[in-house]
Amino acid sequence: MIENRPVLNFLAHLVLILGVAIVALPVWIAFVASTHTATDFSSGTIPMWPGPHLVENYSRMLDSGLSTSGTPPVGRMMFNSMIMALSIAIGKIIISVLSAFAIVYFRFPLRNMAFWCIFITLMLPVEVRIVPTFQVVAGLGLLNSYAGLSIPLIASATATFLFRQVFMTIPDELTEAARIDGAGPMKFFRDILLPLSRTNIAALFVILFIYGWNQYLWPLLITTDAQYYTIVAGIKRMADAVDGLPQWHLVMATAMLAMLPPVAVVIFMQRLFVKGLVETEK
Amino acid sequence: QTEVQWWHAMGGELGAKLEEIVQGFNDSQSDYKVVPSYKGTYPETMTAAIAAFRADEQPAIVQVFEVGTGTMMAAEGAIVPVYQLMADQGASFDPAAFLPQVVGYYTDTDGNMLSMPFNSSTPILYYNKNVFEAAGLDPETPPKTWGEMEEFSKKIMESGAADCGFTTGWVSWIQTENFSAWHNQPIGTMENGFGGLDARLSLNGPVQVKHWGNLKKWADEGIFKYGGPVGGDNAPPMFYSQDCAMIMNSSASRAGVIANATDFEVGFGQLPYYDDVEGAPQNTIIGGATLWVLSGRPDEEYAGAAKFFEYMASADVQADWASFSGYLPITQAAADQMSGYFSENPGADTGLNEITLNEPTENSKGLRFGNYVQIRGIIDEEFEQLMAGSKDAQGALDSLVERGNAQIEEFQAQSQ
Amino acid sequence: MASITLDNVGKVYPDGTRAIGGVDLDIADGEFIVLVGPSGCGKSTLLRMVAGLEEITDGTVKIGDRVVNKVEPADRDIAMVFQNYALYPHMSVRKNLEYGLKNRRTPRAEIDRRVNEAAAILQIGDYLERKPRALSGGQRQRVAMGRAIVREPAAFLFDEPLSNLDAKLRVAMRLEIKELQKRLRTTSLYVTHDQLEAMTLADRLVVLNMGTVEQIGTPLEVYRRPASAFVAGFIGSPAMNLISSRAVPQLPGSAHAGLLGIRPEDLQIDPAGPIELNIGAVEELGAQRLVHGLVGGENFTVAMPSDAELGETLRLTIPPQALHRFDAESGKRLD
Amino acid sequence: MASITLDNVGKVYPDGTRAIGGVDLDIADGEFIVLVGPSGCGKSTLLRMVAGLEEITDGTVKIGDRVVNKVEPADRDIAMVFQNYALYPHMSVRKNLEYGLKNRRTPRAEIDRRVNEAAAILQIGDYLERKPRALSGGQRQRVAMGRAIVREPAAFLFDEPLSNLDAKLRVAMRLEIKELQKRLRTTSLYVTHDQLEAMTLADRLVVLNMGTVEQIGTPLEVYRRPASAFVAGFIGSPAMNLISSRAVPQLPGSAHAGLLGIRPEDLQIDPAGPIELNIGAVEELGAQRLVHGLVGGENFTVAMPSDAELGETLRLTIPPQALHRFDAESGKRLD
Amino acid sequence: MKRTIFRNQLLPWLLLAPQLAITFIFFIWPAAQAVWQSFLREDAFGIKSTFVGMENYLRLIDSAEYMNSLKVTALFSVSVTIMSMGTALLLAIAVDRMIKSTRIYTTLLVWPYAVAPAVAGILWWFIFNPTIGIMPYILSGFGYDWNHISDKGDAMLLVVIASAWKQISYNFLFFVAGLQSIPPSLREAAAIDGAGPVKRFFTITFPLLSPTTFFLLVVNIVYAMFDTFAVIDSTTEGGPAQATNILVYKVYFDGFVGQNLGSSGAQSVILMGIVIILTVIQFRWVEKKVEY
Ligand SMILES: Nc1ncnc2c1ncn2[C@@H]1O[C@H](COP(=O)(O)OP(=O)(O)OP(=O)(O)O)[C@@H](O)[C@H]1O
Ligand SMILES: Nc1ncnc2c1ncn2[C@@H]1O[C@H](COP(=O)(O)OP(=O)(O)OP(=O)(O)O)[C@@H](O)[C@H]1O
Ligand SMILES: O=P(O)(O)OC[C@H](O)CO
Ligand SMILES: [Mg+2]
Ligand SMILES: [Mg+2]
Repeated sequence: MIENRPVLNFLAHLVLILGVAIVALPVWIAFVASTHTATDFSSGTIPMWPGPHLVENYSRMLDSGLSTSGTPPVGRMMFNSMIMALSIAIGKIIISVLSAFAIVYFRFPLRNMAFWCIFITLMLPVEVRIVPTFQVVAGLGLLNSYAGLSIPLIASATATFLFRQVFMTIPDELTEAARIDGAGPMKFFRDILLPLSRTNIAALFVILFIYGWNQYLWPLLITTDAQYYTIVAGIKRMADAVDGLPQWHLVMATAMLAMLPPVAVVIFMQRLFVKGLVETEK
Repeated sequence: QTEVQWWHAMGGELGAKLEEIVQGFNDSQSDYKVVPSYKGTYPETMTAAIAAFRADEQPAIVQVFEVGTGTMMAAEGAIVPVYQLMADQGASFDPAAFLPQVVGYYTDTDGNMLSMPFNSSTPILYYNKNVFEAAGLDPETPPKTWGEMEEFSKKIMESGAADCGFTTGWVSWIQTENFSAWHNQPIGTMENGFGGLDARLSLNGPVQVKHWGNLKKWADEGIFKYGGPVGGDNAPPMFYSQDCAMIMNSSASRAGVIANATDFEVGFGQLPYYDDVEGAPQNTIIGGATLWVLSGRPDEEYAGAAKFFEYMASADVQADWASFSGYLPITQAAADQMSGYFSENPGADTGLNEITLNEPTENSKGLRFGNYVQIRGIIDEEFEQLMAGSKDAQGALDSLVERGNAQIEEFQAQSQ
Repeated sequence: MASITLDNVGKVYPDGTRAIGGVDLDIADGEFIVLVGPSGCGKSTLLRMVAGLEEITDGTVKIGDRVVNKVEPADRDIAMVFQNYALYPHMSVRKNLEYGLKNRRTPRAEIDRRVNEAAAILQIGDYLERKPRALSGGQRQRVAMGRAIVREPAAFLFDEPLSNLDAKLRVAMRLEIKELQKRLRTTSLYVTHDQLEAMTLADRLVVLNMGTVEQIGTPLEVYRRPASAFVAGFIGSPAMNLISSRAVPQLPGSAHAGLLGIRPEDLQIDPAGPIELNIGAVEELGAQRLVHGLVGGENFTVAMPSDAELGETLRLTIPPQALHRFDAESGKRLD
Repeated sequence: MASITLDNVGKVYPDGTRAIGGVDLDIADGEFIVLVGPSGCGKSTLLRMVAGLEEITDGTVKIGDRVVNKVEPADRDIAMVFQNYALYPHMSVRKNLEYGLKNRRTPRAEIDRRVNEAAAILQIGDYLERKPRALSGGQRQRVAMGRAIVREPAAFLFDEPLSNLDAKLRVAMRLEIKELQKRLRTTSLYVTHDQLEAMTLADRLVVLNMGTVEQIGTPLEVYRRPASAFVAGFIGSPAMNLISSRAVPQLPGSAHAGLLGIRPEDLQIDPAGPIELNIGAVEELGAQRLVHGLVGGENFTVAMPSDAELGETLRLTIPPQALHRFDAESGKRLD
Repeated sequence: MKRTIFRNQLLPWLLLAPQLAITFIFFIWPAAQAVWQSFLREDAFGIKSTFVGMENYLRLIDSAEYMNSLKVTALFSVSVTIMSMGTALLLAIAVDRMIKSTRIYTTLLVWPYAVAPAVAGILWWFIFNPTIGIMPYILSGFGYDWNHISDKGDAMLLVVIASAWKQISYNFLFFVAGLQSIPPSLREAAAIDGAGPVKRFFTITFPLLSPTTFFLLVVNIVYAMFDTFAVIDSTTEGGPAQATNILVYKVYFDGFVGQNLGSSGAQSVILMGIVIILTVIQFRWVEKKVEY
């Protein structure tokens, strides 16, 4: 510590506490709302403390949901989200680690072209080419399927670059030692490279899981069968009420449930999360 | 058992009722199972169906609101006209059984009915009797003219009975299209588009300009509160929470109103009119939706659809649906069957009375333009420009006509 | 075990850098050869060509009687110890030692025998189950050696294996390697840029400069009769003074224009000596004292016992046999 | 310029680590003090307490006559040279030099004068407009010195300022710092873990071990009469032999149980000498030869001229005054 | 570049195959389709189509709505970037002063990163709901009549808040990392050089943070331009009166809702251009940063 100025320290704490409060405010309100009944809102004053209907609201949403909004039970949607998030995360990792291996450890004709092909995906976010991508996926008959939810999203320049970065930092000597020890490329990949990238893979997994879970536009478009709705895409349908009051207490319960898995991942795997975040952006 | 997919836009109470009706059909036979799925608002449902059609994943049946008719009609090859479907499947189908206002709206120039009427509505006025009473108004007398609307609203607000006078669902449908018909003003040229693809909008007439101008003025005074685009999702909550004393909305909002307006008594009235406009009130036009059959599905599904349509057109189903929802009875038989209901439920026939108030004129028999779904969006936008104060009524409506016509031209070009 | 023969070996990197230009070298069976030279002179390149990690662009490399130019590293029967040890960080020490043997499908019993033996030799038996990161620098270095030993190869290759250790440990490990070499007598090629290490370890020293051999010889040969001014300046610490003969015309042999080499410790104080040093800085090292200054305008250092008396200038003499003479142009030794 | 006085200064880090335990030190005005000791012994901590970068948890620090315990670094009138130089990377060299003066609202003309003067002294005038990243390691080091000089402070503090340079440059910069100190005569406190640097630079040396002072004295005092076995082992290279007196009962004074310290270069070959060395490894360093072996079962090193004859064993003698004796327990010197 | 490589020629292609296949099928091919589509006029059901050359582009340039969308996007991105980066920087500076409580605060601040933009949108939509939301209630206490349904400014503010809120944690983490990567000795040197905390921040810390700041600037703009689709869709749907109709939303809306594939295609192509420019800037900078 260079200066010991209590005022500055106090100010810093103040700023942080305010920051935490601002950040938490919406979620607190959502949580409070999810523990009341619908009529508690229309009565004019908004409740600021949790009410007694937590279990009732959540269990109702988990097993039956809001059928009038055309969505299946939230439990089902969470299951779909989970499948999508896992497939995306695992799929991205697998294909990226393989391609990074190819790019870093081999020299072959058109290597640069392959690299650019992958790079270019960075420049084509799904939102931008949404209409034709939808048509391609439809043409392949992948609408309303888990494959359709995940496969088109698993190409990943970022993950490939990350692994490339990681592999670049693995000392040449290690590869050389392995070669002298008689390991061929796939053996090297399996025995040395993968185990060494373990924490990077885990960190990346955390980030990609969140990415997959939070997908919105894509599932919204390619699922027309409610059985495949994901929770993040489904929640908006619930908030749109027709000729009635939105069931805010239930919508907020769903919002809480939609946040739960990714937020839990961030909180409980903070170290991996931060690592993954920082790395994927390098 | 053949599954027949039906995409619809009936949320809330209506959705629940719809599922009940479908259940009735599914239970009545064992060859077909109709699977209804709620796809959001009318525009969302329609665009989802079109996207699905392009992806070859279309449902057999889709519910399309009345203003999508122009687009659907022009989509030869994408649809199976209902008259043809019924004929092919040998199902009984008698267009003459439907109300003339309904038949007229969904029939092509050759006199063939292209879609299956299901839920037709018309806008009416709902008001809060308790608030009226508290404000010293007669709870049994809704305002008749826009002048009274303003006057009553002010009273209500001054007395503190409510914060606002009125709100409305569907600015496009109610305050623009129906408003025009109700005052016998043209929505567009060539019989509001019924005359052919060359028709153009003419919504920027002096009467419409005056009305939009007033709405803006009232909004500024707090008398009127805007409830959002499309159906105006935020309008009903303002009425239910007794913020606003009156709401203009689809007759089919009745089910929702009854379910949600638990703390007060609701009255029904006809839409207000300007008494200085000649010919007003004329008649309202129908809204709601019909069921379209999309091509490209296996034949059994069409057989199922035909069967289902027979069931849906039956007087029992229609009467049940109409009395629950507030939709109009669309067949004569259903209307007859409901007379008892109407006498027991005063005000339930407000909508029916409105559409049949006078013999429809060229201006009041409906509208038919291509890309009208997009034009609906433009209406909302221009109205919002007006509300935000970025345009005056004349400017907003002029721009609405200009942009709307561009859509119509685009549609014409696309269809050639 | 085997001899290693380099015949006019050269290396041009794909980018055009000529790293090695024609090196001939015969390494006898069991000999310990140290390659020494400044950074970038091509030591690693040469070693890696022998290992098979770098393509050989000119000449031939033989291990034993076999030309290995096209043989994969795994098939050359060599083992290598890397500067950063290159231990597999995710494997225990035991797994590290076993990996090469397993890949060669050595029978289990044989693997165990060799691992235990190596562990005993290197005294790493206690931490066979640890991961490398739980080891100190010196222990890691030992494991790296162990990984080479278990392979029982025809030759060991070392690339600056001690340069990651601190000074104390480096001295200790240097002694251990010397010990080990005495015991195993495996042909070894050892790269370092540290001249002290080179001197103390080598049977023969190869001094490399810019990709070519400057001198090959035993450490003492190289120290006593450096073949060039480069070698003279590189081997020995504090470094040999190299001054032009014009700066000290008084000295014998300074008639020829050329470079004179004088080791700081070869000078003696002599009031009548031919060399006059203007004293600049004096550094007390405890056992000795380094006196820096100018002779005939050129930097000059003298090492002397720390109790010598110093004034402003110092007169020094040097035994004639301690004087080295080099050609001014080529830098080659002149006798 | 000012004296610096440390009175029973101690430091406990917030996590409970006791880094410094009661150090007394008087630094005279203009004196150059070097703090030396192994890694982690608390050198930086002590320096940073003087600088005001670390809270002083015990005792007092005075600069001149002022107790500075609670004074902010900016107000202590000191300048510091950091190990990584800590040059502001986004400012030109000139801006780097000016920064401290500007913050103190020194008049423009005065700033220019001082910057130019420092630039001249340090020969950095040519790259005043460059950013630090466009400088070599040695040049950066100079700029860091310059930044301290322009401030004309009461004292300089250096924290291993040379340890990021390569060996050759380190020697050169060492000489330069010595030169500069001679010229400016500013009170200095210099931290290093390199004993050579310590020996050559210090007016007085402070040897730290685990947070406490082992010895304070001139370099030669410390070398010749190390106050403890720790100092004896730390200062001098090759390191002093430290063997238990039981290993060489023949030596005078080995009657007391204790540690005997013998510098490798103090031994002489003498067939009748009292010490018998079983030769293990021999290292040829050119000018001398290190003979490692065992004496009475303990490791022992002897430095000798490289022409001496060696057998299996060697008998050695040592002048009595060259023998250091330390208490076995405390390690303190015994005379 | 690796010094050591394997020599196989077929194996790398096998390894790359899955990635390349997916890239080609789902990225490059649709992107090419977008380009092709941008030259066509097609009816909603995709039954008839005609080649119209540059017409779709010309219309866009001519269209007040598109120009409006450009302006809205610019305003939106800049506001989100400033709001979230500003808040995050403040928090990061505060945390950087902490010795013990860093972890706790960090944990309490980072989790919103995991909240889906769509959910963030819903949360704020609820909080600002004119009928039952808490904020309008509070604001009306200050005499402000909040209504994002008809007021363009309110609507913009709402989507900016929702988008910025979610992004604070991201920026915070990077700012903290940026601050921590500034060698402490630099700040110590500045302290010895007589600079107080505020001066030190502006003359040393902030300039040295500039690589991080610039990186975040680009990332945040990209985020605001593309990843906030869900925020818009779950709240204002571009309204009122297109006041929040950012470019990505318009591509989607004109394509899927407006059924004008030609125009949507042309907009896609323009957006790809923008992304390419941003990516190039970002990568240029990353290279520069290494030099620092
Ligand atoms: N892969 C490469 N491509 C091009 N040039 C290279 C490559 N590797 C090394 N060089 C160059 O070849 C020369 C010799 O390099 P080498 O690594 O053999 O030196 P070295 O003697 O081992 O140096 P050091 O003591 O620093 O390890 C250097 O000039 C180096 O820059
Ligand atoms: N901020 C800190 N918190 C806790 N302990 C610390 C802190 N800084 C240093 N220490 C501990 O205090 C002791 C002295 O550290 P210091 O940095 O002064 O050593 P040093 O002599 O400068 O070592 P080096 O030569 O490696 O720089 C060490 O044991 C170190 O681990
Ligand atoms: O809400 P509905 O079903 O009455 O329909 C209203 C309008 O007709 C939609 O265009
Ligand atoms: Mg090398
Ligand atoms: Mg230190």
